[in-house]
Amino acid sequence: AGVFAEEGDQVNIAGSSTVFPVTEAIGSAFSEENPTVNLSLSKTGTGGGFGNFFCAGRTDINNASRPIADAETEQCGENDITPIEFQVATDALTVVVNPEADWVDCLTVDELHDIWRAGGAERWSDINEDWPDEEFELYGAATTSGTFDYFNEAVIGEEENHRSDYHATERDRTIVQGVQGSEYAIGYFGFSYYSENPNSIKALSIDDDGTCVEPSIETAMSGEYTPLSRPLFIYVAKESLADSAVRDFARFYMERAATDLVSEVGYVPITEDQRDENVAKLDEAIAEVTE
Amino acid sequence: MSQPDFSHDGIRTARGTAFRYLFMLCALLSILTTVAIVATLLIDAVDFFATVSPIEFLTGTRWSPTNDPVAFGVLPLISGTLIITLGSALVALPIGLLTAIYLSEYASERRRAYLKPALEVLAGVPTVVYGYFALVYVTPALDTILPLSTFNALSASIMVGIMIIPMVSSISEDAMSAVPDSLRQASYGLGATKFTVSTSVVVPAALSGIISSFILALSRAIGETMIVAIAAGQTPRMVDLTDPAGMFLDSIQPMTSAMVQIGTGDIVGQGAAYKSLFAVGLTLFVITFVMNLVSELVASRYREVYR
Amino acid sequence: MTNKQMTSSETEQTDDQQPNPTPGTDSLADRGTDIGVETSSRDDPATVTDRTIIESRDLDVYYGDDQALNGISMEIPEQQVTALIGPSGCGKSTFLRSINRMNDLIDIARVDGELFFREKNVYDDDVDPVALRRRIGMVFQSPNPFPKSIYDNVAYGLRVQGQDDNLDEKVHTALERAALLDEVEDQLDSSGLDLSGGQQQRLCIARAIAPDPEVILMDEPASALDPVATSKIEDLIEDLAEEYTVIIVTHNMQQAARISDKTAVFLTGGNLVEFDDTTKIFENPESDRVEDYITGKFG
Amino acid sequence: MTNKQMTSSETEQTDDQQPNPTPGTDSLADRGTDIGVETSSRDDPATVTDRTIIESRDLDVYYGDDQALNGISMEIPEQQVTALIGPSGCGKSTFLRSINRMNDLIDIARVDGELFFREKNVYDDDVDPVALRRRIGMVFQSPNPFPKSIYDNVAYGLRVQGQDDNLDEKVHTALERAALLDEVEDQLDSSGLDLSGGQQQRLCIARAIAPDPEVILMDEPASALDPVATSKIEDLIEDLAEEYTVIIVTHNMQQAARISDKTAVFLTGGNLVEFDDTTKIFENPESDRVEDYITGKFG
Amino acid sequence: MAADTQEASVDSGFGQISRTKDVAFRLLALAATLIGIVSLAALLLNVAVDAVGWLDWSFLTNPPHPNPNNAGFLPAIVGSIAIMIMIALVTFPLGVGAAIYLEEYASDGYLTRFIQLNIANLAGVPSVVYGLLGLGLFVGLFNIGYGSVLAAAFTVALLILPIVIISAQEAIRSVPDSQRQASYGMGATKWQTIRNVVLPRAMPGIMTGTILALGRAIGETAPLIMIAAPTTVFGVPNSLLSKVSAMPLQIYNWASYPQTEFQYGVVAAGVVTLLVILLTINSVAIIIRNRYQQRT
Ligand SMILES: Nc1ncnc2c1ncn2[C@@H]1O[C@H](COP(=O)(O)OP(=O)(O)OP(=O)(O)O)[C@@H](O)[C@H]1O
Ligand SMILES: Nc1ncnc2c1ncn2[C@@H]1O[C@H](COP(=O)(O)OP(=O)(O)OP(=O)(O)O)[C@@H](O)[C@H]1O
Ligand SMILES: [Mg+2]
Ligand SMILES: [Mg+2]
Ligand SMILES: O=P([O-])([O-])[O-]
Repeated sequence: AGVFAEEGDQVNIAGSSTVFPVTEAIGSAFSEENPTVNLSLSKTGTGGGFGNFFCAGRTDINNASRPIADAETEQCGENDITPIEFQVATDALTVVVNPEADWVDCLTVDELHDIWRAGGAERWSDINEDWPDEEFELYGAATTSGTFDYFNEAVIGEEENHRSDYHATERDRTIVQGVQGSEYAIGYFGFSYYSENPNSIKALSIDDDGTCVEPSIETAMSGEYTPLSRPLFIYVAKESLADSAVRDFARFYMERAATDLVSEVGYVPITEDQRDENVAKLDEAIAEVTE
Repeated sequence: MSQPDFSHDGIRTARGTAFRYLFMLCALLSILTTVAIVATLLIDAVDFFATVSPIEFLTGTRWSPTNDPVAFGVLPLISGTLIITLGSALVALPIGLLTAIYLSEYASERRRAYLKPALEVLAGVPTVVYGYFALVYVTPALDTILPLSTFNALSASIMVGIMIIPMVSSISEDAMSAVPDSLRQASYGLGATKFTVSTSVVVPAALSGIISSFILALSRAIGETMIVAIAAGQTPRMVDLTDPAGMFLDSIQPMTSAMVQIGTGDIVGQGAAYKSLFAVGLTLFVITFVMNLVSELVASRYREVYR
Repeated sequence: MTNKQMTSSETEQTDDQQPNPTPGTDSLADRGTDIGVETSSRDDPATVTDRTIIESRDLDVYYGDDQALNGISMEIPEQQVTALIGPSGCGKSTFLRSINRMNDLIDIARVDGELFFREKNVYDDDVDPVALRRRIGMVFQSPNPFPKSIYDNVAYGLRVQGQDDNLDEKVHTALERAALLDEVEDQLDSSGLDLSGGQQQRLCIARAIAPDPEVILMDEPASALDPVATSKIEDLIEDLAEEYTVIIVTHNMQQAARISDKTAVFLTGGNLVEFDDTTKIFENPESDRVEDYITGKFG
Repeated sequence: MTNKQMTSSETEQTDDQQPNPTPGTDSLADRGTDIGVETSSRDDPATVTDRTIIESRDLDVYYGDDQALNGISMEIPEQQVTALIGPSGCGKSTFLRSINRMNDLIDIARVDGELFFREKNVYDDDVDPVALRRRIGMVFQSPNPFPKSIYDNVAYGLRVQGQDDNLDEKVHTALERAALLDEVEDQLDSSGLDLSGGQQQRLCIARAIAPDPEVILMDEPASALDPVATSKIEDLIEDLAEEYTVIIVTHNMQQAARISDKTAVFLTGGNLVEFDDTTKIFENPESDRVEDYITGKFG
Repeated sequence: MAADTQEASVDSGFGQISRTKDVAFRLLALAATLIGIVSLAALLLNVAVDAVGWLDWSFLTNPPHPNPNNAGFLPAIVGSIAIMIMIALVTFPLGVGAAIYLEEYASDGYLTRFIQLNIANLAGVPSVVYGLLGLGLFVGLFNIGYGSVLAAAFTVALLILPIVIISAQEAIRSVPDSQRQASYGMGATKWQTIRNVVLPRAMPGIMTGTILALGRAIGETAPLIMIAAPTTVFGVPNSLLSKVSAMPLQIYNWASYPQTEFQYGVVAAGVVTLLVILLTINSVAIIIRNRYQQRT
């Protein structure tokens, strides 16, 4: 930028808070091997990352918990940024309640829909008469997050709006604390935030087609946990691959995404086949820009 | 006899002038800073007000910059700021004033020598640390006796209050120390006790200094960011002033906290949602600027009284 | 007229502040007139009681390690004006402040010996200095009204002492006695700070007498005032002595001679050198040093 | 001895500071001896040049709207000691500061009229006050050494003026001339603040003479010192006048009489009332007011 | 002595006036004085206890990591120090220059009073607003990169500049005028006087004020957030345009991590580290002040 041309050993990343722990773990490992590379990582939500940083040419890589949207591709194109998509993990979007909420263990997708749509239920008893006559305290993802987009699409649908009177935040920890602090709270976020706090919050099973399936790495991997299991991505700007630091980091990322590093932070690692596919895609892009 | 030569030395004069203007430039930088602040805020705020009418902004009671239907009423944020200011005032003003009285009227020289710096440590602790204290220690502790939300105005107010105590106490104490001893003597001579001397002579005589300290401290509370961003929550709601419990026990969202939320990337750039950051910033700037100005004017009055 | 000239050698002595008393040859009585003492008319025995209201016995006062008063013993008569004179730093103010225990407020001050107010030693443990001060008013060197209204200034002591019945009446009476009422009657609500220096000092006197004390202590009450204001204050002091006991510190010997019945002369080192009727002190002092001091040889 | 007594009426006059001169009957010459003037031995014509180094013509100085000097005209001779005396506030310091344009540093000060230094008007536009001050040294009322080493204090002016060749030698010479070298020779590196008051003042004199000015201005250089230190400074001043022109403001008439060749008497209102040989001023002044002032009638 | 008739009333008249209010008020005022200090001490004790076991060498030398046991503070520490050095380089000359102008050059006119009032006001502008200024000016207009060392340093420098100016002015004002007079009397120019007399004497005071202001700077978070400083940085900054993290920012970020170990361990360790560094900075300032305490 400007007169101070950026040095080659800088890799800038922004985007999804869901993917953040994966990238952080891999970034940490990378920087221990490459201490001279200055790797920066921002948690801005998938949309915030694309809109404010990646497609504006300010970052090299964007974390994403949903595929890039058409409008975003267009914005990138205007700035001559070519996003390349790599799936790096699978997540189980998890709906959580307070551990004291012993009346509920499983919700159907319709019930979820009713709780989270604009103008829907206000109280637990609106869903089920046996449940307490208490207002929901709702914690969810901010509108810039991929989590919001994914949940909105999978649960609310096109015709209706996600409600807006809830604690909306990019800081998932806030949701953990909020739900933990109130008996009548309900919230949703990426599986990892649940897997780190299994005692302070309770994950609900989701009933899509008659059976309640609990969120877990296994059910997500096997595809049983629907409709809330989802792929997680990173997008690399093809132009940035001209930079050796970005190249090295992207290669490193692809290798490590298939390892325990990912499951340790609570997600499903990609398979070795997916990894090979990613590496091939990456090498091809690198070859193009380094000609 | 030939006249002596006292003519100006060109280099010396030029150097003197150069330094003069160099230093003047440094001083003018402060004015430039103010201009830059106003300009940055105004340029984007004007953009914002092209899409959202100032009236809607200033009178609207719903703040929902991204969720459909979007709404840009700043009042919920102002009411959140108000709560924090009120709460911290309840903590800091009485404690700060009593502290000032203690330091100026009761404490011995020696005791004051270590109490004052100790108090000033309070103002030096980074606010992010206070925010963390509020969230991790104060809220859980208060939660055992009050039905408190995880994010609430109460712990945030208490922490903001503790942080601004030294502002109230040291400025008030300066004003009290400026009260001439002859007035105290006059009062003691009439058979007054120390309590009477403090409350009926010293405090009234130092009143403008005390008020100035109050305004300045409240202005600081209004602008405080990290404590509320961490501990007060992100719920922009109109606060019901008739319901003190609801005011303090639940989550709110002051202006500064909303700015941080937008700033951390929760909102995608360019649109009105993002520009609203500057409109809120401008509102905050105007409020605190006016308060600082008033405080400065009030203070200059007390400085004149006993000179 | 030759005796009006000060020689250069005397100038030098004055500079060095080293008194070198030379016994004069004139008669002391003559000199009394010489220095223009207009002795007070108040030593007419009919208006003077002889009861002692304050008595100090062997009073020492120390500031830290420095002794400011050295074995002061004196009996101050009721309803008379007693003047304390002496060179700067000799302890006049210190003595005055030890009467109503204002010295208590100075951390490093320490008092030895006894001081009786109506035969009660005010330094006894059971004496509350606050209660003591309520019976002894005090007026200071420069006028120090509170930044409050004239009314509130005078009412202050009354309120502090819980005498707040008939406040209006008492305030008016005090202002009247302090010869200030006529000048401020229409502006009781305006600030005491808006008055002239002389008026401010009379306001402070009104404030001191409003709670009806028995003794009024005055520490150079006119030294910050111009001659006109000073003479008003002097008249007032003479009037006050009809009801109150007045003890006044002054630097101005003419003032002491004019207004007091008794005069105490303190000299450097905190010693009381002579205490007697004012006429006696100014016309025929016992001590050479007092004579020197009064005739302006040093100080 | 009777003329040593100050009458009360005189005391009063002194309080009011309103001089009321009474023509004396004694011979003025007699009184000269009477006030103990030991007239300077330096008026031996052999050591005194008669060239004028500084001349003021109708000099007025104002501070804002207040006039501090009123039409001062005087010619100050080279290589002599000229004393400026007069009561407080009469403008002595103001006159001194207008010689080296130190008044320029006071925002509200304004100068009218002319002041010549070796026939050049120092208030001409082409005069750089910095250059002027390099030829006129100045010593102040209380010693004000910089918080630097003794050496650096003396070297300060040399460095500032770019005369930094042979620094060591010049510093030593200056200290020697200021009669300080013997006392500080071994501690040139220690702070100037560690010296006694008298030594500090001699250090300031050394600092002033180090860059070899032509005139030395001294504004009550001994008023903050004890008698022993003062007498050392006085000796020094007499020595300095062998090489420099010294202009000294003093409050102490004996000092003026002892050390100066010429004396200028300023009186209240910023007027120069009399300027003449010191012997003449102290033994036989023209003006009654000067006589009154010198004999201590007021001021 | 006569006067025996009044004796009864005399003794009763000197009895104890009620001091309940007096004593109660004194205790209340003392309690008020201590309440802030004591509660802060309690919180500090809590955080120190929580930090035990977390604050170790590897914490100080590792990069951040999602696993609390591996999480480290190094990039944030280095980032804070880098920002601080830059701030010092910017604010010291500007602050001292402005103070010299106001104290030594400016006459007491409207402009001077306006500048003075303006500085006092700037000292009270909320830090989050300075963040917006940095965002608009340094990130936007001058385009020196979001969250870069330079953008962060310039933004926070503007924030503490008024504090530096005000304390430098106080230090300069405390130089006795007799010293200036002496210098001018020697034929020194204004600049020579300032450089050789005023500044050396005022320097300890200026340093103390500047260092204390840097202490304030090191704790600032909101302006960094506003200029989009990254959440996490691995590796230390290698140029002025490198993205930078800072201690308070990293603490703020860790406070949002899912694991409780972050809340009651890693964050506590970060807080203790930050406070220790802050305390060190402030003690340096106090040592300078005491060492050069001026003789007058
Ligand atoms: N608060 C104090 N602390 C220490 N020393 C004091 C204090 N007040 C007075 N002194 C000392 O005690 C001595 C007597 O002081 P005092 O004020 O009584 O003198 P004074 O006769 O009233 O003098 P003046 O006429 O100047 O008012 C002096 O040497 C003075 O320096
Ligand atoms: N900086 C100033 N600003 C305003 N007025 C001043 C200033 N300096 C002196 N004056 C006034 O000018 C008059 C002459 O002052 P100056 O200092 O020259 O008197 P002086 O003869 O030296 O008196 P002293 O013997 O007390 O030093 C005085 O009335 C004084 O108040
Ligand atoms: Mg006294
Ligand atoms: Mg003078
Ligand atoms: O932060 P997100 O993963 O929800 O975009």
